[in-house]
Amino acid sequence: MGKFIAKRLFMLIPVVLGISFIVLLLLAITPGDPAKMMLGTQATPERIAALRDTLGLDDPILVRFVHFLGQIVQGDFGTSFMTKRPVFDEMITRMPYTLLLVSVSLGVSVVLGIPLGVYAATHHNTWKDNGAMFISLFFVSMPVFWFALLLVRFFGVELRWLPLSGIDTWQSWILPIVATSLGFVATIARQTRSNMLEVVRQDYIVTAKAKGLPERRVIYRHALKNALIPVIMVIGNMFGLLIGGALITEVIFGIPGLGQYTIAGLTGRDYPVIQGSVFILSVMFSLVILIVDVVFAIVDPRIRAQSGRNNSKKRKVGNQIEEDPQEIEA
Amino acid sequence: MEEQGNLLEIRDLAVEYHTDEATIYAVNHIGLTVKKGETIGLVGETGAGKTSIARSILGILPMPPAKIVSGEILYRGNELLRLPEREMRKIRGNKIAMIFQDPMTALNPIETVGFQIAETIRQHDSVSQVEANRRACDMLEMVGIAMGRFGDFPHQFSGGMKQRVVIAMALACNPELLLADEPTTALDVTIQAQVLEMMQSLRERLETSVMLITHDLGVVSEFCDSVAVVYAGEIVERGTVEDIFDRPGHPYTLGLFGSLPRLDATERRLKPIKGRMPDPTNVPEGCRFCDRCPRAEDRCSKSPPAESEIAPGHAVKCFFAPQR
Amino acid sequence: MPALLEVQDLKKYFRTGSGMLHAVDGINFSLEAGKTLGVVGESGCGKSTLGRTILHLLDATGGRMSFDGEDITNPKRAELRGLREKMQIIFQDPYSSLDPRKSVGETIMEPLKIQGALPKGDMIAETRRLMDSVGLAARFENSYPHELDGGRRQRIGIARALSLNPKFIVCDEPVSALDVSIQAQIINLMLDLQEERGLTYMFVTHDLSVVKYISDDIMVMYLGQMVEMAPADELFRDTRHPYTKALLSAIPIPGIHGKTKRILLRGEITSPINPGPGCRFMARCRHASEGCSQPQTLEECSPGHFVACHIHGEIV
Amino acid sequence: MRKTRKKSKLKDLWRRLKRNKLAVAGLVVLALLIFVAIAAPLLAPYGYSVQDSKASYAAASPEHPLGADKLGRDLLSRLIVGARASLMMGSIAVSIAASIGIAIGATAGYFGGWTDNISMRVLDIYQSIPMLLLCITLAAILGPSLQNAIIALGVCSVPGYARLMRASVLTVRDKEFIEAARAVNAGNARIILQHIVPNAMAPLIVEITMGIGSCILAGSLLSFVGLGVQPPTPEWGTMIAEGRNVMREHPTLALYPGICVMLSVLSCNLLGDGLRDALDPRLRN
Repeated sequence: MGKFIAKRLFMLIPVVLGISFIVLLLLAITPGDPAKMMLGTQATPERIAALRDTLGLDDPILVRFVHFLGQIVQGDFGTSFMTKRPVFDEMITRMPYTLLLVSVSLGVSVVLGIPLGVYAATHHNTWKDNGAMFISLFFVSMPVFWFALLLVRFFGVELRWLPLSGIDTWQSWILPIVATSLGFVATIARQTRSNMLEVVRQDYIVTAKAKGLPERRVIYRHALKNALIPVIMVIGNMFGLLIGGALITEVIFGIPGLGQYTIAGLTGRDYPVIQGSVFILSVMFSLVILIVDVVFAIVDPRIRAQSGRNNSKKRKVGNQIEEDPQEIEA
Repeated sequence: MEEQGNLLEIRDLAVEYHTDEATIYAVNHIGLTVKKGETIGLVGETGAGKTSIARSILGILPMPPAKIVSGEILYRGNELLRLPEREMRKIRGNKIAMIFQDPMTALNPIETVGFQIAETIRQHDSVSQVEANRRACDMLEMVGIAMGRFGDFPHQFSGGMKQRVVIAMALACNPELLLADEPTTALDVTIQAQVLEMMQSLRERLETSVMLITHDLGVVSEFCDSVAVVYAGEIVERGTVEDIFDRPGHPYTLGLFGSLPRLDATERRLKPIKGRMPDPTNVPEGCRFCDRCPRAEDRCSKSPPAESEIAPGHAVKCFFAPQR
Repeated sequence: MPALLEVQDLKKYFRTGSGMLHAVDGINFSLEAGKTLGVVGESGCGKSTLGRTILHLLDATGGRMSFDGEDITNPKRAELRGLREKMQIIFQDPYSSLDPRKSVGETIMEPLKIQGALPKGDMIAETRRLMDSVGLAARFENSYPHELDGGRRQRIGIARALSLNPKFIVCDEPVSALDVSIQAQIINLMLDLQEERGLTYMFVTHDLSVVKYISDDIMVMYLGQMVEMAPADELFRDTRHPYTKALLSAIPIPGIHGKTKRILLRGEITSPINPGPGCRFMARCRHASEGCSQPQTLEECSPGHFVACHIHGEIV
Repeated sequence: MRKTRKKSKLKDLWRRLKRNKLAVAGLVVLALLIFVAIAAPLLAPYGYSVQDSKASYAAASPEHPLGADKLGRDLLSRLIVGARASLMMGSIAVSIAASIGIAIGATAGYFGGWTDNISMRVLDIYQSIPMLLLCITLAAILGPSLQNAIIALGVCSVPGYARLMRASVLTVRDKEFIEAARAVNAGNARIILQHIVPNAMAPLIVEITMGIGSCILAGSLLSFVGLGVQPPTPEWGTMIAEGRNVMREHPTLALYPGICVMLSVLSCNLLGDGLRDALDPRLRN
């Protein structure tokens, strides 16, 4: 297992390098002169030239890349043009809010989504299944920002049950979390359901029934466990989508997190902010995917065996034939 | 009315599959008995309805689309088809167990083989986990797998070994009847020989009755006491192995033997049965074999022949069956 | 009569995560025109790889091959084109060997289209003739594979292989997936076609009764190597190699009289990855002795009967 | 079990799709939307930018069936014209993404080896940036406009199609009929175009259908934050943004465009779901 984690961590290096390169490229693909754009039309040529120099815009891309990497290692993403504060410091103070929003939303999605999916699958082809799936499709199809606005309007303005925005009380978190997670509850439910329906078709489910196990045990012990393994992957990818969703919910609900900061940077063309947030959010996402991979290997013995090839080599020789169908005849 | 020595009796069983487009007549009013301690072979080609028969006995047909439209299955005088699910569960895996064709997919990939065997034991016998595990180890040893592999996962076993695990699981509660659905079809001949040999000795030791489903007449002749030949959802001939191999009475049975390449054959051509099995959604009114039968006459396509006993225990479903 | 196909020391290795897999390891044989060579062995013995390597569907790792008197070990692109028109293959699985999105007619016509030697009208006529010769009714021309049963699908595969009028066909388990009554129809068809067209077959299978029935010579393979080769009757009459003996005794014979005692092999097939130099069957052989860890040489014990076991004469 | 039927694949697909009422409903709504978008100038009762100060925030009435916005512009007309931008974002972005993605996926999957390795590692890096974040960032950097929004959406969706196509090609590549084609001298181009792509397309068709929906959704978001279609051209996301400030007094201004987005995305998803079932080979016969 340790070896697997180490290998997986090692694979993170090219990914982080790649992310840094893309982040750097963002400046390069800007149409026109980024320096001019940042300073506005009134800027003198001298000031523009000075800024171009600080940004290193005139250096070859590889030189800039190395320079940029050096800065990242030191946690230096430059200073925001708008707030004049170091981007890294600002992001660190904002990070907890975003993490809170994303992780609680993820938790809610999983806790509600999986049982809902199991419920639909066990009532396959009944009105309960069809109804649950139709409603969840509604939530998948809704624009998050619009749904958030409706929630504010109804629970905040109309009923006055919950605060409209801010982070002062725990109640203020309810609407943002509901807005962010509802679509994902639906996604997880749909995924769980289709995996369950796939799994119950498998031969080993028939075997389990033929052993005389009660229906409940067949479904919860044998089917659900197998069905949830691919859902773990989905949850990982969902983290990325949730970050995207948080960008908007933070703006709408006035949460001073990374999302709000990023959007402000983007609309204000504040390049250090843009670079910093894209980098940090992407690395966060990569780490989550890494954790998911490890969890995946823990729950699925087939993956586990692959990661620790050495200890199972002796046994697996006979099996090689089944594993590599392309190379060896069946 | 339990006949003396009959462990299982199937009467007039008919199974249909209803899909949106058509009805498949998979099993067509068949009758069959399994005596205590007997091994009966169910021989037939793909789609003949053999598996549907076995799954009906165990009550694990996929319903829908499957539907049992008539018949009764008596196990020690109990009507299995009318048994409440709770009672049926006590029989499944305990009194009647099943082995499946494809050992690659028959085991849960994320549970250890030991767990899967012990699970069966704990389901039917009230024993502690420790005791169940100990018995599961014994089962593994019995099928020739070192008990040290108790904690291994299915993917760590080869096909033949997986099938041994499946057999260990099926025999864990010492069932009276074992339904073996093509247990060696997916295996190589030398491995098939090992598995068959092992099943043979276990059967003798545990005095289990076996219903062996196969398409391989060779396996039947070596393993079975009696045979039922299944064609297009019907049992066209049944009797002892000697009856079937030495005195086959049904043209289909004869055709099967003619189709078989024999190691002792001298002629350069096989004698295949012409044509193919009837579409199970659109079966002939008369004898189901009449389109392919070399002896077919007018009456064959008009009404189905009744089963006639040409010798004690040897029954043939054909107009031309020699009368006793 | 000169050999149509000659294979010398043919090797095909695959690189895998845990080492070199010796799928085909030093196979020699020659095959006369119009004859059938049966190749038998269990899963993973390399028999299918052998067929595919001869057809250049896989690149050989080593060895030499000649066909019709010409060296075909490393054909150039253009030579390969010509070669493939003379050598064809029929596959095991009539389900996956046909493109589900092509109709019967399109599938059979595709080789002709690629060859591009005939005008369209002639291609259609030729397709119908081919369908007729394999016993497929013309009404199936526009049907799709999923609408047909296994036997008819296998006939499509045969017609496709015949369309370029080859001399030599590798038959890779062509009847294993079929029911006995249909299997017999297909075997008879293949024998008929062989007589009509003077075809040469390499018949790869794990079914020994089928192979005895259809072959002139039989080669038994184990873990990439040939352990025994002999004329069909002789192989069954005078079996020499311990593996062949075990294999033959393992076949369940449909008949209830005069059963022979089985030789049960211990264990299962060992790994074809980085095998040792000695006999590959040693680990499962009940006659294994000192000399078995030395490389085994192929010995011609009687004319046309080769065996790779140093004690083949001593065992019963 | 099999009846010999002479039916083309497409007819077969339609026969199976037809059974799913929701999918048919999705198809109908989608067709209707496309029609509305094409015929927008003819259908809209007013020009989308025609202002009428008297009608500022007008309630629903015979003149303005859905009311009017602050500048007195007819909401219905703006919704109708807005369908154009949304559908364009959906369809063009997906076309770009799917064609690039399919090409990459098919090549990587078919040739394997280092081609595959490199493309997949690049996609790994690409996909480690959260998709929506990349999309918004690209749109912001390229500058707000419909065209740039489409490019951003398209570029971000490529990896999904590429991976799916690759996976799908891998399942087809090792089938024996591919070997059969090679045995009769079919070249790589023929094998890929004639045998692999047609057989690998089924999951892609589903993904494309649903992808149009998600691009409409993401496009509306871009417009909502001001990075997509620019005023005065109407777009549903932009209209929601405009209505946001007056949510308290005139909630319908934001409500209706949102419903439009939801309906179009929902119908894509319903149709995609239906296609998935209809294309599933296991559910056949």
